[in-house]
Amino acid sequence: MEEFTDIFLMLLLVAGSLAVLYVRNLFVATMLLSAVSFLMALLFVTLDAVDVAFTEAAVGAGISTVLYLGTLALVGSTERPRAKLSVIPLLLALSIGGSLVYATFEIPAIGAPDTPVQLSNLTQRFVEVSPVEIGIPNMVTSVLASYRGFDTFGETTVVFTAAIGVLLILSQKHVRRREEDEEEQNGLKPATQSHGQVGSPHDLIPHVVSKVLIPFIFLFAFYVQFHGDFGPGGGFQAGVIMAAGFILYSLIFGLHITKKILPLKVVELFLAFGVLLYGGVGVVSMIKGGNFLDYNVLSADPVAGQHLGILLVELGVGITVTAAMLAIFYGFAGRAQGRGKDVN
Amino acid sequence: MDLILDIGTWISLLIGSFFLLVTGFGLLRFPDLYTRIHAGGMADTLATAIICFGLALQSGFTLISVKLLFVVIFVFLTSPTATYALAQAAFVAGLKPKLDGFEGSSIKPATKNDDD
Amino acid sequence: MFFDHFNYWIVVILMMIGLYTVMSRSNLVKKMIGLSLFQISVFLLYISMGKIEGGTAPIVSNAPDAVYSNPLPHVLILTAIVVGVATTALGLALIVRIKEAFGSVDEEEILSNEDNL
Amino acid sequence: MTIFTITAFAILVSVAMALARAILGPTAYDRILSANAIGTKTVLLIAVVGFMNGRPDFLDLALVYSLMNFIGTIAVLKYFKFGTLRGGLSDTRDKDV
Repeated sequence: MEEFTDIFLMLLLVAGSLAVLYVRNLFVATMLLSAVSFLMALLFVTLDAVDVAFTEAAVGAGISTVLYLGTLALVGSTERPRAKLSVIPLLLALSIGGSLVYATFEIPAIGAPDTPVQLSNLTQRFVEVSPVEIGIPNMVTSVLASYRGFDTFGETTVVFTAAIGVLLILSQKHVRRREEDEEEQNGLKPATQSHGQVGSPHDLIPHVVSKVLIPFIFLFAFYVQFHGDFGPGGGFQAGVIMAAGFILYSLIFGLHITKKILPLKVVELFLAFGVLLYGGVGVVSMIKGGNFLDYNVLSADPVAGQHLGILLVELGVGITVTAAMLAIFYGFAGRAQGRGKDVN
Repeated sequence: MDLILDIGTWISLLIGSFFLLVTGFGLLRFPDLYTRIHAGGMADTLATAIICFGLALQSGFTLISVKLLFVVIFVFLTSPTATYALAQAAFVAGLKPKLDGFEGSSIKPATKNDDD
Repeated sequence: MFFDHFNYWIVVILMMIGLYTVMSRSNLVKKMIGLSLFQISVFLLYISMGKIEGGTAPIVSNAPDAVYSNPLPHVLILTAIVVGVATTALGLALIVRIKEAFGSVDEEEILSNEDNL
Repeated sequence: MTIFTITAFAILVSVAMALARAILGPTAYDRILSANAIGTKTVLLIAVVGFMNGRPDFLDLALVYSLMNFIGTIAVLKYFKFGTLRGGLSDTRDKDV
């Protein structure tokens, strides 16, 4: 039955991806991409990767959809139809795919217990020793934050850098092109289109429901953050969920009000603070006589030290990811021109 | 006792599956958006509640049941809200419902005056 | 067995779709969507490798003889997903700037506009 | 063949139907609706698969799914109504400023 579920889901995945390729409307492609992402996360669940499914659901289906929509709001959603048929890319893709399929026959079968991946010494260490050595049940968290702490530090820095980059690119002043001004003067393109049906009383239901839900979303984010040692979860997921709560608030009540609660300056501060917290744990462990990010020395008992280190490091990751996602969202949403009197 | 719980799970999961299939079928076969919303918004929520009840029978009074309850509450709040907002957005944008025998009838989508 | 490598074939097909989208579509946003598909296929490849027959999620359970899937690919992909969305955001931000500077997000249109200048 | 298998099968079939509607769907609203429906069914499938594999303690995932589904749908609707993600869902200037 499990194989059947997998195969069914994968066929749906291929169908969805083909649809993404063929639709001309970019908005539709975004919707289908979000559906594909949901299916992908389901597949991760059936392949035992619950932590990954957690992340994919939060990132792929939530944040990434919002980002694409923010972009489409700025660049328009119609794709220009193409006149000429693209034969060379098709042939190239097919030949690469063909050679890769040929290569798959050399790979050990899925799920075989004697593949190099499963027999490696690292795997045995992670699976058998880590629950004793680190003392937390979730192996993914212990590998992420402790064994591969240095790598995760790098990843956190990448997220930090990307957020800074987006802010730099999108906070530049919008230099209007000459044609745009001319169009506006000729009355071809009015600056603000009045759309009329903005702010109807019917929007009350989403308002009220979101108001009820948002505190629970934040609570859930904290649960994911601090329960990550024992079940699926951790800093990356919690950060994305936290940011999603703020994004929902912003979608319902407006960016200007969200910026009053959490100004961009504060977001930038948090962005740096998370990375600093992560790095700070490493520096403290060096001062205490260990290696960089060696949590054993943080406390008298190595296992307690590992616990403390992982907690702080995950917190740093969570803060950085929250701030990065919010900074990116502020960047995209704040640049929109929009239509109607809604834009404040 | 276990047998009764198992039978309860069987019955509720079967009913839930039936409603899910009805949902899928409705999404595929109904003529226009407003009817499809009924399939996607209402039957789904009901099926979620029934299936989660059936699963909770299996797990008993544990954290799992509490989480199932949260899932049901969450879906119960969000799914109808989302479909409601969807229907409203579609109506405001001027998508007319398909009315049998009333082609070009006097029913018009909401205008500015109706809303204010 | 026929289904032994099924996951890998799906990975290859998804990768081909993503690659073809990136190469053949001239709209820059569509190219980013293609890159996302490509990314997803890589995620699936890694996670498939970590799967073990009859295994369970790598979180210690009460069952004494539980077999756990390999946690290492999960860690790699978990971070890759978040980094992936951050870099996608960077790419989309660049597209927004391109639209503002050139008035189009179509590769060919931008090239022809440049020729006219 | 347990009851969980039957339910999972039913969910998969209805996901396939919803995906078909997402691909066919004449208006964009149909596609939003089917993406939303796929999300709800995914929540259920996660719960059922958890029980099927005998480790039902991963229901946090299902919660994340329903949450993200909601946010995605609201974002899409907002994009459709206003063409931007900037302002509020309705005009909140007078009340809150």
